[in-house]
Amino acid sequence: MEKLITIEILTGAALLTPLISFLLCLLIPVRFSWVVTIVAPILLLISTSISIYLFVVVPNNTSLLISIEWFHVAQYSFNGNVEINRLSILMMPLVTMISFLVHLYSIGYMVGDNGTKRYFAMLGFFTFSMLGIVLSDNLLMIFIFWELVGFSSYMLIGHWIEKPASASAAKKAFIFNRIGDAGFLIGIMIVWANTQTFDLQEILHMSEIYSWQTAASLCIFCGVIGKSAQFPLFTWLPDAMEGPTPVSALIHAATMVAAGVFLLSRVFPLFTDASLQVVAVVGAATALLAALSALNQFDIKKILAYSTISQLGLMVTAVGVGSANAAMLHLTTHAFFKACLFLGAGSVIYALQIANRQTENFDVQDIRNLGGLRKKLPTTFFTFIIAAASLAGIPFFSGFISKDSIITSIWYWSGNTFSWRWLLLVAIFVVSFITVLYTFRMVWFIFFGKEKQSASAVTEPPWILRVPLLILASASVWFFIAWSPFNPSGWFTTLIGGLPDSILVTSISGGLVLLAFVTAWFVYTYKKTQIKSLRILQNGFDLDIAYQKLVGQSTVQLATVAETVDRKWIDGFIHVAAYAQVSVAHVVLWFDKYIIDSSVNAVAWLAGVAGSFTRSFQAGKIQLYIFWAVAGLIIFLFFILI
Amino acid sequence: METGLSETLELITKSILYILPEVILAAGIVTVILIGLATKNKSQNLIVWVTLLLFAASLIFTILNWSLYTSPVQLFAGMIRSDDFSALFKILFDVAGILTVLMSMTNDEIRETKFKSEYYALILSAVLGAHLLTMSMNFILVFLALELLSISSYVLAGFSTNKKGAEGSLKYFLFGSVASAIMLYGFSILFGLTGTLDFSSGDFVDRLLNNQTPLVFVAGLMTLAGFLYKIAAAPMHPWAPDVYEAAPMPVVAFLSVVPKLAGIAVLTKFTLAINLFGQSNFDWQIILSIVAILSITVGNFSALWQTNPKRMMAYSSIAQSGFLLIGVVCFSIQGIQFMLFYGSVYLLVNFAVFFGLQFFEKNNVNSIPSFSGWGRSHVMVSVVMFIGFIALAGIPPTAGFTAKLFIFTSLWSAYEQSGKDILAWLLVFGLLNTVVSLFYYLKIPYYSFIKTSEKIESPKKTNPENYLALVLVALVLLLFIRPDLLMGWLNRINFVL
Amino acid sequence: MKLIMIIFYVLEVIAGLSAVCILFTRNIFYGALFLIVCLLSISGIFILLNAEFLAVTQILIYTGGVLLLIVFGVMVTGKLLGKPLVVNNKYWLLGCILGASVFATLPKLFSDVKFYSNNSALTPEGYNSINQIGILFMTDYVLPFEVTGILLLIALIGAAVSISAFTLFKKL
Amino acid sequence: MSQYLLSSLIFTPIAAALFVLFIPNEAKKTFRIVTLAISAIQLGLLIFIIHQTKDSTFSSFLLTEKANWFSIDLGTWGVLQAEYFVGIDGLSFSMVTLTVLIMLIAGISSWTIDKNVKGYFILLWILNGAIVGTFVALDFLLFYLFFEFMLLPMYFLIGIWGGPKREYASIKFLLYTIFGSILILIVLIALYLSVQNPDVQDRVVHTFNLIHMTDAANYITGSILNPDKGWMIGAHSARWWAFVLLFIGFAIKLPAVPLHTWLPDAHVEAPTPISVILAALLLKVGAYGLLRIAYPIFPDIATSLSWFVALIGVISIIYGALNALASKDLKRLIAYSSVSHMGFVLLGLASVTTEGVSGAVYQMFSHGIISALLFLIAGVLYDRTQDRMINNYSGLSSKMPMYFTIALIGFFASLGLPGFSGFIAEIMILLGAFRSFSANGLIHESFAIVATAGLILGAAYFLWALQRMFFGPFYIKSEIKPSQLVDLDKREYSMLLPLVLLILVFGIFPQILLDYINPFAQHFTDSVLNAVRTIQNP
Amino acid sequence: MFPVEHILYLSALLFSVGLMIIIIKQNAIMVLLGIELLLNAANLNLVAFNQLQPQTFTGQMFALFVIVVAVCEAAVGLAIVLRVYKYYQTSILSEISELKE
Repeated sequence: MEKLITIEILTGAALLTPLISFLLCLLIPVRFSWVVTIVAPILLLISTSISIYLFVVVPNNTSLLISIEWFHVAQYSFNGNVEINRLSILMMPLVTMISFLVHLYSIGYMVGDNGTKRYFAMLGFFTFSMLGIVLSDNLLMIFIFWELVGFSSYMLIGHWIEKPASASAAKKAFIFNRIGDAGFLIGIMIVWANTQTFDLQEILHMSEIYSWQTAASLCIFCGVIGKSAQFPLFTWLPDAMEGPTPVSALIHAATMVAAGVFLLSRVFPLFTDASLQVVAVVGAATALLAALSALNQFDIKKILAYSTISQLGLMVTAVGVGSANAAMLHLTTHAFFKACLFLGAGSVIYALQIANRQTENFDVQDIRNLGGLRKKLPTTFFTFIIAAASLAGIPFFSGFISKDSIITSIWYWSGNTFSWRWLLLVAIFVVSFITVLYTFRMVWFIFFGKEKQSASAVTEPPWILRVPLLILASASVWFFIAWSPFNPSGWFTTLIGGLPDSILVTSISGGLVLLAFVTAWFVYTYKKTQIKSLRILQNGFDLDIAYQKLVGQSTVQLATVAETVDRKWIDGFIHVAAYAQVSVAHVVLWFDKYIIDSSVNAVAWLAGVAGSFTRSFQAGKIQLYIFWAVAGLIIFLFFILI
Repeated sequence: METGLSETLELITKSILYILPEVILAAGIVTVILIGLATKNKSQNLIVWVTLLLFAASLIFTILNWSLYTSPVQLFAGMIRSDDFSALFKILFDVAGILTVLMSMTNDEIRETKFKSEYYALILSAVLGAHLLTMSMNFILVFLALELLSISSYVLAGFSTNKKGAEGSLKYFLFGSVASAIMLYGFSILFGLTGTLDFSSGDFVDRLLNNQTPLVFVAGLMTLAGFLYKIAAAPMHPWAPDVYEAAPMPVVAFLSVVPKLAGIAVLTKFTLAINLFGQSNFDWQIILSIVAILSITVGNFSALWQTNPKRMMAYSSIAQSGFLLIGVVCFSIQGIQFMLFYGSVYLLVNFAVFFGLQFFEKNNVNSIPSFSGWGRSHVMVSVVMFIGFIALAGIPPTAGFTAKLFIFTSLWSAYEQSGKDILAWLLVFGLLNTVVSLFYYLKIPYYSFIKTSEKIESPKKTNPENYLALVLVALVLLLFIRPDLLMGWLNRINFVL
Repeated sequence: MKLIMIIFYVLEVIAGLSAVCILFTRNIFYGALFLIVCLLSISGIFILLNAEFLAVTQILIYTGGVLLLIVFGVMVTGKLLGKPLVVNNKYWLLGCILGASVFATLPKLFSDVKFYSNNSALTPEGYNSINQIGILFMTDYVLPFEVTGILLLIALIGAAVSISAFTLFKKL
Repeated sequence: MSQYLLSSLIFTPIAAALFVLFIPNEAKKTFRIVTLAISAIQLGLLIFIIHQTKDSTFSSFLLTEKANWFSIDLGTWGVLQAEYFVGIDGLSFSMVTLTVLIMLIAGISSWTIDKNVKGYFILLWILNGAIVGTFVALDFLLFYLFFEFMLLPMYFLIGIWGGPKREYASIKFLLYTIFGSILILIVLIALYLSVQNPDVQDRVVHTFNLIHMTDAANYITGSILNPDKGWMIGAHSARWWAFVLLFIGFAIKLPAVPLHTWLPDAHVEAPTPISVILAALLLKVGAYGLLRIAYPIFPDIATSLSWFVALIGVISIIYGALNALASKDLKRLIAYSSVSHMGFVLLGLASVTTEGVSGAVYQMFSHGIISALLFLIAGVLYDRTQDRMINNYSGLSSKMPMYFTIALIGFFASLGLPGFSGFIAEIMILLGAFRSFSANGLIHESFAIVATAGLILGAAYFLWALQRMFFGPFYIKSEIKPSQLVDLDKREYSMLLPLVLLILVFGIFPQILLDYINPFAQHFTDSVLNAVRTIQNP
Repeated sequence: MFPVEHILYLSALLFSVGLMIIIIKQNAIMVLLGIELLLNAANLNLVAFNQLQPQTFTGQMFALFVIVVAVCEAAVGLAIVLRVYKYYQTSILSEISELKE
């Protein structure tokens, strides 16, 4: 008992330390803004340590509920319950640790920025909100924190206030999330109307399955679509790369976007078979489209963003096929290697920006401007390549294990007889194939090949940027997850639960990855001429239509189609919708101004006309007055008598 | 026959006590004229104070006379009747007289006229006419009192020293003469039908009941024409705007209150009789409702685009007649009580507004747009006028609202009892017109407070009459907060009509 | 009896005709004269109707007083202008509509009605109406009588005020 | 003392207005100090009220004061009785609290008023008293009195101290609201004709008592609004018409689409403190009237027309938001956002579920403080540049970082970000509206679903405005020097920070207010639904 | 006994002619004549009806008062007409219309 109290307090401490960091950062005067760079990471370190301590200490199958009533309306309670269970115990250290590393990294990365205060405040606030999602045992509370992470994401994407692009990206991110959240909210309302509670304890442990659950779960899934950038709402994520790179690492790769997958796992019992099928299809479609898009990007961060979307799609598919555990595993591994990749990209950007300060209009994020950096940036290169290998799913890296378990689950799910589920399986194989291709392409262009002019003055960034990279990279190796590089069973499975395993699938996927690696090597490394031609052709394209002409190869062609769909149709639809909305709004305003208003004016006018009619008897002629008066009487007379 | 004669004479001598206020006023007319002759009209103050004194005496005796009777008393062989109903009106007339005199004291046109004593004598005689009109129970006296009131008013309306004054006076005269002639014709027919001139007598009602022909209706309508002309209700209203525009401000204030209330008093008595206590074949309720609807609508809508404040007030007074008529339309004691309440409030409010208008007139503010900006330099008087206007419109927190509320309530209960659609329409029109009336009632406050103007002349300081207006407005506010002060009093009155 | 009836009818016709003539004449002066004729014949009717006192009053006050005033007024206004005393007509149509509707309605209504009458006791012989009227003035009608006095005073004052205003502002 | 708490709350400012008549116009400081003093006294009274009522439940009326106002004998027709009857329940309490707080803020904000200070403050105080009076009156006539009493000071406050188009705006405001109040007056007359005081047995006493009006047993047999055998007017019962008239009357105040067009003009032209009062308090009067009068008195009609009320609510939400999106003027945008937010109140009200009604009341309170903050924000900028057009600014955050922070908070609070009070209100309303169909069958679920679109649109227009005004490179169209564009000063902090704090406190600890609102909401839903049951199956 | 109806018809004629004169004739003094006709019409009625109850004098008394009133009206009216004439130099009514909208 005594121990449990300690756990409660510790959980509270872990949750609230980032909030304290947020408040402190706000309250520290601008003059002392350097203080925040010390205070915030320290507080996060404390939070991280507590989380790791809890992770170690709390027994695996604990489900500890801390009841807090937030408010109540009549007999209905709105609780702020905190539940410490296997998922939260896994997520807490994950979130805090990556957050801490990003804090650390940001100290170096954000040097000289005049919005440091705001930046660290929002990082702290984000961490707090994210922990809130993780710990809440209440659908409403999850929604609240869900919105709050959206807000911090908004603030951090728009951190560079003077940049118009970042402002519009921030707005876009928030609104896309809001659209998803509206669905989430409807889901919440359905749950409320049927159960009058938001406590997941009660909702998830219902004795039977009700028909409303399909609707409710699909609506909640809408929230996931928004937050985890699933098809068709994923376009905000590439744009969100306008924010500082550490933010992209923390929020738009490792944690926030993964919150959707977490939520799916959290409320998994609520999902019915029908809704799960929708989830799986959406996830697979996202994974495929995003992978194709990633293959077509030149911006280093956008490649990573699309790859994130694609990986999130994988996770969602995993949940959809009923293997939430596999999704959680991939979420964990992905968090580390993707954070590492982003931070690595960040340190490349940082180094190149320092080196090319004098060069104008130099886009450091364009991989075509990069090359041969492996010698200049050895640490970055080393960590980057580990994380990239993990992303590509090369055996002996964590990504392989997690992706393998996802594919295995889909394999089992798709069954032995042919059905549409096989298509999904094929799609996932294609995705993991393409993943290797774009990962290889990215790594190759950045670190291999000839050293560019731009790379001449590049030096390694300071240690504070490199340490997080090393830590994250080390977490991307297989033994971080399990002892066996081909089998997921390890600490994770003991914590979360068993995962499907099949040697057949493992070997197929391993073989596929190797095949893909070879293909990629063949395309990008062996046939260097092709890369050159690609680069030469690229110089002529800054338009999408021209871009289409470039691509002769089927994959690239497909990728272009995907992007066109993305830009022209989905984004275009949103734009059209937005334009339509704005023009409707204008019509409405016009209506307001001329019809409704003028009807009021018309009434006034009518009153005036009536007035001038009654006045017209008043011409100043006394005899007419008398006539009208007497005539009035006579009219009365006839009116009554006849 | 001989003994009867002496008894009659004795009764007459006794009756004189009951008409002491009227005697005072009548004697006052002569007194004022004589003072005027003696001082060659030079001593304005003496005349004014004597007139005030006379009105005050009349007022006091009217109140004191109340103790003389517990039930209505027939006087002068049924010519007049002293009762609570008329006593109340008489008080209102005397108050109006006092206020008119006070207003005249500072009016430039009246101060400059050569006929001060005549002016005040005419006011006295007009009030005397009003007194007699409310008391009279006989067509002869109705006719005489009405003419006394009218002829005084014709001359008063022309007291302006300009062209327009003469024109207004002429128009008033012509219209009034025709109206009273028509009324007289009605009287003559009613006399033929009933053989009596005493319209409160049982004979009058009985004989009409037994002889209900269309002619009764024609005669009644002709008679009403005269009364409607007095209260300036449609369709007998067209004279009002022209006359109001031409007349001096105190006269306008006087005309908008005293003849109107006197007319409504006699109209009430007459319609109660002609309606034969509800047994008439002709629905006088409908006639009066139509008149009320017409008056309210015509008055309000015509007032909308007026630029002359006096003219606007003329139309407003037409509309207010319509509202007063609603009280009569109900044909119930509550209706009449509420009408009295309405009338009292109307008197106070109207005088408050006219005090304000007179102040502005002195400062050459003669059209509504020229009120621009005055609200800011002359806050008190503008606020007083503003409260007056919202009271006329019937918005809380003024007794105007309470009065309208009461009037509509009695109308509603009349509707509930009779179920006549016309009453519901009257209610609807009344309410809608309340909105319409805001358009013009708020015009002057709108200009004076919200519009700005560069050229505001140097204010004439110390205007005692403005404080008087303030008192009136305060009374209006008080009557809103405690309407039972007046209503309680009205309730206690024994209304035998 | 018959003669009296004839006189009665003749007087009626004269009264009616002269009234109509006022309508059709365009000279104010003639109009005033026609009115005198009309009023005189009415006073004749009054005599026939046993209202001798009234008839005398009618002749004295109306034909003597009112019409003198009017003729005086006509002369003054006519003189000042130096124009012929011709009156223009306007609103013919309106006037005719009004007059016709009144004249169409009233007689019709009158003929349908039985007026109140109480002639059980006919006028006694030698009944002195003037005496009775005198007594009535001092008894039942004393208040109207007094009021009439005040009315006359006020009319006097009023007329004086109006006329004096007229003389006062001669300079205008 | 405790006996006359509410009266003192009402009459403190009105008494001050009378007292101050004798102070010359030039003593600007005196007026400011008196304003603060009034608010201080009112705050003190409020705290005393909280103290007095801490052990009582707020489902019934507390601190009632009852005095005969006037009673007039109508002979055979009975007695007409009006009372000075005030009292507070949860709804009144929250609204009175809001009034006191907003009036304090508006008082501070009024320091910038320069012309005709005396008149301004006197009107402000009268307004203050009238608003408090409206919220505590339990006699319909008294309510109507205060209701009207608000109108004219407001008219002049807009008309005299307003912006360039103030004349048009003030007239429009006046006409709309007078029209509404006439409709209410009609129902007022019909109601008191129909209701008698049950406490007096021997004769019919017509009463304005709002509590008596809610009880179907108090209706005189055969009277026009009798629930059992009321009159028919056309195709509908008189009660139906009465409810519709009341609804229109209050909807104008609310304002609900399509009766809202007075609002943007009035808001835009009014001086900042008046905009604040208008948005924060006057709009609430409409909703208050529906909650206090229309629904409890006509539960049968109200529930049968709930779908319509909800429909109007949803239309207001969407329509207001669309308009806000198209607005180029900051104040106009905020005004339209008010339309949108007050639509939620209608939706919550129409649901007649505990959470829906609680949410509606909470929204009234929360919108009060949030819209006050937003208008103050707009006012801060307007004070500096005399320009309200959104497109005439860009990148303000670099020059005015604290202002940016506060504006950010205000905008996000308004778009319903959790942690701010608006979220609690809107979520409860949506939950209630959605549950209504299964709980009492009044309004369909689709209303709640469509209303969520309002949340998306809300984010769109606020963020778009935020992006245009505060992000990007610095630019202003106004011809003032950038050096004049200073950040917030102390006075502005003293208005803005308390509001921010309140928004946060009520967003994070809603129970503080819900303790007062809940009993009301529960009592409201129970009594309305019970009344419907008893009327339908007597 | 004279037929009352005849007198009534005459009075109706006088009344309608009086009204027509008032409306049609442009000269103010002619209008005054019309008013006198109206009053006389009423007087005729009163006297005629008095015939139906010969033992009373009510109608006659009324008629007497009416005559006095007619005098007063005529006097005041004429004074007013003269005053107007002074200002406007005309007694044509349609030209005396400064007071209007």
